[in-house]
Order: sequence, then structure tokens, then C-alpha cells
Amino acid sequence: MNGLHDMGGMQCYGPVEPETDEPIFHGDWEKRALAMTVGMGFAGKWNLDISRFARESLPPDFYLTKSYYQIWLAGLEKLMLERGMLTENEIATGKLEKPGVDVKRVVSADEMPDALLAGAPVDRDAILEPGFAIGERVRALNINPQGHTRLPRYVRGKIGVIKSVQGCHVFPDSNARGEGENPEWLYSIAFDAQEVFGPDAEEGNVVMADCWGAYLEHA
Amino acid sequence: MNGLHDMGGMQCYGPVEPETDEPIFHGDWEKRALAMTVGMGFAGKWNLDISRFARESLPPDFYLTKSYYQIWLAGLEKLMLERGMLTENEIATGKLEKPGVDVKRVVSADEMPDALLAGAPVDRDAILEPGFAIGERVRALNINPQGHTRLPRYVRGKIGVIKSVQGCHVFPDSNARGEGENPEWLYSIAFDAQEVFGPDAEEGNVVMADCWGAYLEHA
Amino acid sequence: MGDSKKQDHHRGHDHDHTHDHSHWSDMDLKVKTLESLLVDKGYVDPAALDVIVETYETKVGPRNGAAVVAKAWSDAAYLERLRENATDAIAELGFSGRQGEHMQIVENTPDVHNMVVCTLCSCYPWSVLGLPPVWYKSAPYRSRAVSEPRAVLSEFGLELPKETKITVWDSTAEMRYLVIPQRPSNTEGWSEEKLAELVTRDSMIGTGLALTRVEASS
Amino acid sequence: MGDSKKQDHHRGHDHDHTHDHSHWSDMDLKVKTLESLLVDKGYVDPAALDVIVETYETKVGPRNGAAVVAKAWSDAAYLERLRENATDAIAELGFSGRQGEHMQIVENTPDVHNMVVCTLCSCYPWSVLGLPPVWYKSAPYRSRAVSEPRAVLSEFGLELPKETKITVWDSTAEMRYLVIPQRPSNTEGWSEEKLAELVTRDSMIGTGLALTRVEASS
Repeated sequence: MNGLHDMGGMQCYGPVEPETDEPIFHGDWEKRALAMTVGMGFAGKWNLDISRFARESLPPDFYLTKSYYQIWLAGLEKLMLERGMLTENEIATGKLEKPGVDVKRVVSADEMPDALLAGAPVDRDAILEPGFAIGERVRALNINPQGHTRLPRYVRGKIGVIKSVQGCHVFPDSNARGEGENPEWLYSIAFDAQEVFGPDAEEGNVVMADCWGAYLEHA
Repeated sequence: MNGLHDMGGMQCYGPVEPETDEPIFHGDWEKRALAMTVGMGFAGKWNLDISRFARESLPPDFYLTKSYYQIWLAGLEKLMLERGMLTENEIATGKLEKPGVDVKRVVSADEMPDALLAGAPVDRDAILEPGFAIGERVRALNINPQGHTRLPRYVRGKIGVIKSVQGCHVFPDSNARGEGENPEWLYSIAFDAQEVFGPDAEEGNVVMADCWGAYLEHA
Repeated sequence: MGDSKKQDHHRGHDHDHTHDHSHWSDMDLKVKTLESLLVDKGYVDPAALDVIVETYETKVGPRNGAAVVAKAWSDAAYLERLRENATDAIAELGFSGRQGEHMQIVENTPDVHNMVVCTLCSCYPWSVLGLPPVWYKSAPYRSRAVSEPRAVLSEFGLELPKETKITVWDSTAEMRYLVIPQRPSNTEGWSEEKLAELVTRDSMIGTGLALTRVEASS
Repeated sequence: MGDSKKQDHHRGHDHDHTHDHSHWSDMDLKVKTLESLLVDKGYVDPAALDVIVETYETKVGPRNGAAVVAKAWSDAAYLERLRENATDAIAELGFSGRQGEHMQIVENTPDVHNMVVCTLCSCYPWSVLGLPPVWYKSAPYRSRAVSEPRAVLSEFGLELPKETKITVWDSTAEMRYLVIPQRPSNTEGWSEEKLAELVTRDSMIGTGLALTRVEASS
């Protein structure tokens, strides 16, 4: 989905303004928003790509004006509402209306350190050989899917060179639709900055993007 | 400037929802906002392209969440503030702090009907011959200027065919910077929908865009 | 192109401030204040502003365009003049001025349906259609008209035959486009005035068709 | 690339609701309510949530990455292992897990400066840097890091020599990038612990350099 989340190359947002103090959390609610988002991931009711799409398909004005943890919270609520794990009324009143649905796993405090250290790798055994080789010129496809994709708009149609083959990784576009992991070879691709952003970009600069084979064609 | 105003091809804004009643104006303020915006154009303190850039460079959250007449008003205030025609304090308090600056023209009620009927044509005498001919294949340049441009992001780098030569028109990119009209030939260009939006677009559909010669190269 | 229904997911989340109508009395006050300042500073004549409002509220509107279309349907020589130089031909009927300085007509056929948008702001042929409706200036229309016109048309209740291809005119310069819809059948011999009643505003933007005889009489 | 100062025009207009801090006590309430529901429904163990908070508040942070960098500077064999398989080499130091499952190092040289961004969301190498700062997740950084990196770096006070070219790594997949900044001069023979003190978080994102000896001692 071409949405506001796909920000690369936009020029309207002004200068970067780091905070002077940079607290890890701005208030307790941010701590709990992070913890709930990470914690609910173990429930197995959605995957990483589904949760990314839940956030990026929030109403554009919400996405643009709220802080990132507010976006995470809204995404979490949306995922749970969609799955009947929570009701609008429960969110509004805080009163339990119906019992919880079954979840895959509730991680205990004791188990959590190991669960966090384990992470959730997305590399998978390859079935096919990679379709592209290091050093090869490729063109990122001009696709505009309505659903989730990790091919940013700014590289579409642009030619780059494969710098590394990163293994066979879960393919987000289908995974976000709940249509399976369909692992695809992932490539790190070097795009010349002027190829991507035209003559206004600085000569010699490079933009690297990680692209799955399904996003590419030989060029 | 790649900003939120350049909306072509975005997919995050949901369905079109026409109003059931469609009043011409929603409240008196819309009438006066229109009238002031049109009326102040005669003052000669800015041109059409400067005023468009004033609106599109409003803060993105403002641009996204306000109604179009609110955007016009904010653009008008910004233009006048920038030129010292009005002060922030005057806007806040409504109290005059300093007299008005000289303006080119104040149109009277009697003159207004003719002034509106006259409009403000932007075609100019040509100095050079057109650089491109009807039927020719051209590529829209991949430019990303920080300032105002009327080349939408979705056609950049794409190939189309010249359908008409529309005359020599004021060039917005320089006119918006106050660097003169620099008239350029204007072409109506047919882009195949799939060339522009990829295989998800419908075969046989066409997107027409009007592009100045400075936006084009032979393809 | 995708089914627009799929986009409904983004609307489930409650939010609070898009085009908040409760601000409108504040807006009245704000705008009155600004106008007083402009008048006091000698930048505008308030009576001239009244004329602008009156013009677009009562004089310049889609009936202008409808007259042009009806004449185009009725008068082959006029249609030819419209094709040659629409600005001049439209001015023959007394319609000219702001946002109509450079007009071009685009004619619908059974093979090609035309539709007009301004993806970059809200350019619209004021001289023949008046001020644009809110949806024309809205993000959904501006974003999707170019990339998924058929889905957008279906949101207007317009389902074109699959064989009819769509050409979308993005008003990126000062050219303004007036769609000439197909003339409804069984209207032979109708007067221009009667034909004009079949010409809706949306049919001249391309988000609708001209009314049929039956629709017009009901 | 353009001068970022030119973009200041967009900030002159008064607006009212971006990241409104006054909402934060409301947010505390809202989030408490949600958490109670999740606990009551048996979806999460609140003590386990405490562990998550504690982990990212006190255990996992940029000192992890600084240790990796200092070791890379000191130990050629380790650097080689980092180049071969950064995930495994980083795990040798006990750092692994969420948002660090697939690590790659990118080494700065006098010719090429590396800089990391996630234009699509907020991907960041948690296992070595902890949680991302607000600016990393912000629209200005996400939008402009790829298209005008030098202007962005200057907003961090970093002016690179013109000859140094910039490579920007957009974290579009699950690969996470750790920048290995250039080792400051006159640090021969320093211990890894002492070297690690020179390694700032920003130097590992690429929006800064490692501290010089002088900066570190002041």
C-alpha cells in the first residue's frame, strides 16, 4: 500500500530534531505499550508482517500526528479487535465482557529473558537456487500492491546492483495476508543515489535496500 | 517538493465519499475565505505558483487534517506574513498595528465582474520552437526539487507520448521562486496506466498529464 | 485494480479531528477578523468580495458547462470550434475567466471514458463548472483517480462496461478539461435547453454519465 | 542537495496537535486499562511484561554495540568473524534476540560513511543498540536520510569531508545494520573497555562519529 509510512524521499517534514535528554521512555505508558506489543507477539495470533500492516494502515492523520508508541498501541488494539480478542466496548469501559480466546503461548516472567534472547529469525531453508547473483544488475519492479509490501516507492523501477545474497527470508507480502511465509531469496542492492533521486542527489552516494527476489527483474 | 499534496497513486485514503447535499459553501467563512483569496490575488504581491507553494508547504499534519478552505486561509495568512502585509499579532488580536503596504491593484465592486471574466491567462509568446512534437515518445525526468514543481511523482522516470502541444506557458518552478515566468512549451502527454502504475493497473487505461518541456527528455 | 472495499480496514480506528465541524463558528470569527484587517489596510474592497461570492454562488456553476455540452451535442459546427479552441468556443456563450483561461474538451465515446482530476491541488474548470465539490478536493479522489479509476467510479455508482477504457486527465498545468459525455439515446430533435437538463456536473468531470430520458423525467 | 534551512518555511504556521504531551496522563490511564484487560483475559503475565521493560530499560542498550565495536577495533580475528557472520559474532558477546536476528556490520572508511535508516517503519538493531531514539522513528529522518543524507548529518552537527561519500542502508527487511565507525586516532594500545567509551550510539547509526580522545576526556 502506498501510504504515509513509505516516507523515503519525502521533503515536507522539516529538519531532524533530536531531543536533548532522550529518555528511553516518556512516561510509564510507553513502557507498557512496548511490553504489551512485544508480549502479545507470543500469543501467535498474528505475525510480524501482519502487525506492521496493521500500523501502516491506520488512518493517515492518526499515523502522521501520533507518537510511535501511540501507533503501536492503536495497531495492537486493531489486531485484537479484528480477531475478537477484545471488544470496542471493553477498550472504552475497561470492563471485561467476555473471556479471552485461546492463545498459542503466554510467556512467564521466568521464561521471558530467554524468549527475548531467542528472537524470531526469519531465514528459512531454501528450496530453489537464488535467481540473482552478486554483481548482477537488477531492476526493482514497479508494483503498487494494495496490501503490505516492503519495496519502498522510491526504488521502484530503478536499477541497482546486487551486493549480497542474504539468505532465504519469509516474504512479507504474502505473510502479511496470512497466506504463508513463502520464503524468497533476499538481496542487498546498491542503488546509485542519482539513479534513485535524480540529478539533485549527490554523485557517488549510494542507497542500499534489501529486496526479495519477487521484487526484482534482470536489467 | 515531494509533499503530501502530491497525492497521485497513494492508496491509504479510503473511498471517495461525496456529500449528500453538496452546498457550494459550508458556512459564511468559506465564502469569505474564497473571496479574500481571489481578491488578494489582484494585489500583485505574489503569483499563482507562489500561492500554490504556500499551501503545499504548510505543515503536513495541517495539510492533511484541515478542509481545503482552511488550507487556503492558512496559505493566505502565510503569504501576507512573509511579505510584512500583516503581523502575527494582528491576526491573533484583530487589532491593526501598522498601516497596509502598497499593493498593485484594489479591484472595486464595479470592476470585479470584468476582472473575474478576464481571468489570468498564462500563455506567452514563444521565443523558441517546441522541443518535442506530437506523437513523440518522451520520458518525464526524475527530478526531486525542494521547491514547487508541477511534475507529479508518479510520472517521474516514466515514458509517454506527446498528444498535444498546448502553447508556451509560464513555468511554475521558477515562477514560484519569484525568478520569473520563463515560459516553456507545455505538452499533454499520454502515459499508459501500466507504464505508470505497473501490472496492477488496468490494461488500456491512460493517464494524461500536462508537462513543460523542462520536465522532459527524448525517449 | 484492487477492490476498494479492501481499504475499509483503515477506517475502523476511532480518531478525532478530521474536518471537525465544531470549529466552524470559530472559523467564522477568525475569517471576519482577517477580513477587517484586509479592509482596514486597504488591500480589498469588501463590496468587491461580495461580488466574488455572489458570482460563484449564483452565476458561475455547472449550468454553464451544461449549456456548452448541449450545444456541442446539437451543433456540429460548434463542436468543431470546441475541438479547435475550446476557450474561444466556450467564451462565445459568455463563459470565461478564472480557472477557465485554457480550456480543452475531452469527448467520451463507447470505447473511451474520460475523467478529470487534479492530483496536486484542486484545479477545476470554474468558468464552466463553478467551484469544485468537496470530494474533488479530497485525498481519496486525488490519490486514486489516476491509479484505480474504475474503483473510484464504482464509488460513484458508475459501472462502465469492461471494454470501455478510462483516460484520466490530471490537471497539472493551467489547462482545464471539460468532459463531453455521450449524448443519451432517443433525444433526437431535443432543444439545447432540454438537452442541458440531462447534463449533470459529474458527467462533465467524468464521474458520472449524462442522465437518460427516463432518469431526467423521474 | 538542497539546503535544509530552506525547509523552515513550513514551520511558521501555528498548529496544535502534533505529539501533544498533555495527553500523556490520559495515555497512562488508557494503557493501564488495556493491560488489565489483557491480563484478565489471560493473554499476558504482567510480571513477564515487567521483564520486557526492565530488559530494554537497563540491560539492552548501546553499550552492547559499543562493546562489539571496541572488540572489532582491537581484535582482527573478531572483526573477520563479524564480517563473515555478524549475528554469530555478536552473539559471542551475549547479545542476540529481537530485532537482532540477522545482523550485518558496515564499516566506515575515509572514503565511505555509512548511515542506517528505516524509511518504512522503525526497524533498528535492538540487540546491540536498545530501543531507537524518537528522531530515528520521526518523519524528518525517515524521509530525508535516503535522499539528502549530507543535509541530515549536518543537522546532527556532522560535516563530513566532501570527498567522503555516503552509503545509506534502508532497513527494508529483517537485516539489521551496525555501523562500525572509524577508530579514533592515538588510541593504540587502549583496552576494549576504554575504547568502548568512545563509541556513541549515534556513531553506530551513522549520524555521528566515534568520540576523539579529547572529546572523551572532556
